[in-house]
Amino acid sequence: MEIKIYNNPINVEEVEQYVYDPNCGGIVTFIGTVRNSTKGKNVVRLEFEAYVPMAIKELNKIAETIMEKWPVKKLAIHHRIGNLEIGEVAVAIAIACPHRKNAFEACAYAIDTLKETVPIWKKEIFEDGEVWVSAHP
Amino acid sequence: MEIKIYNNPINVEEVEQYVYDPNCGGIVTFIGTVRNSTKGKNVVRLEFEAYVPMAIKELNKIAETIMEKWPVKKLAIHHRIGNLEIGEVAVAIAIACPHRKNAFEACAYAIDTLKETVPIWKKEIFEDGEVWVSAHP
Amino acid sequence: MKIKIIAYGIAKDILQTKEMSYELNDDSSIGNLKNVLLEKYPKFEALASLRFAVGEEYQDDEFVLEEGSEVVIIPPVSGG
Amino acid sequence: MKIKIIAYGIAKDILQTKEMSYELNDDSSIGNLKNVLLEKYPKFEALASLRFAVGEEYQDDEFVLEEGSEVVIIPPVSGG
Repeated sequence: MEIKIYNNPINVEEVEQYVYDPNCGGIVTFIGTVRNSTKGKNVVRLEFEAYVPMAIKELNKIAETIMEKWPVKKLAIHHRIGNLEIGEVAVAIAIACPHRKNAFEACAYAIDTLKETVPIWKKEIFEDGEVWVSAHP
Repeated sequence: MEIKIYNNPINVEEVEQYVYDPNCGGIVTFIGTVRNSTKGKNVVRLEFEAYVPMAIKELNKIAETIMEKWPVKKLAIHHRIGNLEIGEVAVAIAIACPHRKNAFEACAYAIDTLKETVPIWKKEIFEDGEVWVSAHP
Repeated sequence: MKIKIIAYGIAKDILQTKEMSYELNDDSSIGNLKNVLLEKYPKFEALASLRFAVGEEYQDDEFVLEEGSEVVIIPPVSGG
Repeated sequence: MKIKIIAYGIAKDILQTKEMSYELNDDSSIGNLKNVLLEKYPKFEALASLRFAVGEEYQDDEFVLEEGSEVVIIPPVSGG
């Protein structure tokens, strides 16, 4: 498995190629991109910040749980930090399983759990201000 | 939506880029690749054959059903035919939804239904023979 | 009446041809054609499924054929 | 005893600093620290959640701090 957090653009193809396994018939990928608006307000760009060592640890926990729960052969999670423009890839998760049903379940689990436990924060920059996403109920 | 069947290698990035929508936070992709073995026997290569006009029609039905059932913004299905080497991409399905849960469900539905209804056949070529996949119970 | 049969995948191997024309009784249905084929080519019996398409759509046993109908034999599909 | 507080995301904005040292009673727990912070920085009350990490792991209210502990404030995460 391959867990990475970095500043440079994510190469989704590379993430998918990493998990390619000649014994698996399928790869399921989730690609999270930067949306152009939130509640009707135009987003100019996003800033991602991470508590990197803990974020890596939490991503590894997700990967280990997946390896235990499903017969996943290979798994990669790349998360970007820093400034992102609209449309850029913030996260790419790729999973290869012998059975595709498992790959779909495992990939959904990965992104759901990432959004709950991994210490990464995004700030949406609007023309007239900025907001830490999900900070307030 | 974009439905294609062709002989040339599938460019997964292109398929994913097609469905990118600035209003959607996520893209779910299924990539089906050619496995190197079946029941322990080494596969040398695969040959895919399609009844193309009907296959396109059936793929369009899948796409329309998805558009009705889930709030899918954009969807692309590319299927390759002809001779494929081990590891090459046979099918790429990419789906963008405002909500990722829907994208996972819709993508799983697409590949499950494709495997049931779309008139495409694959023949596995072994060193000592060949077999039409799934032909016999 | 004369119909045309088009075969893909393993059906092509069983018929040993991609296309053939076939003589059937007038008003024969897909079901009648299926019985004729199963009798003449018993290998079809061994398949996991056997479907037929006319006009690029799956048709059931009741579908009535006509002179010149083009029937496509759809053995078990295995795309993806 | 003296501990170090490290803040990310909106917590950094609320504290108006990324790091600060903080004087707490000996044997204070995460729960004690949380109460002190909520009182001094009421904006923390408005957050959807407020978690704390020590040693790169989430710790609950009962976790006891020591001299020199590094406590990371984890406001609601929003990766992905």
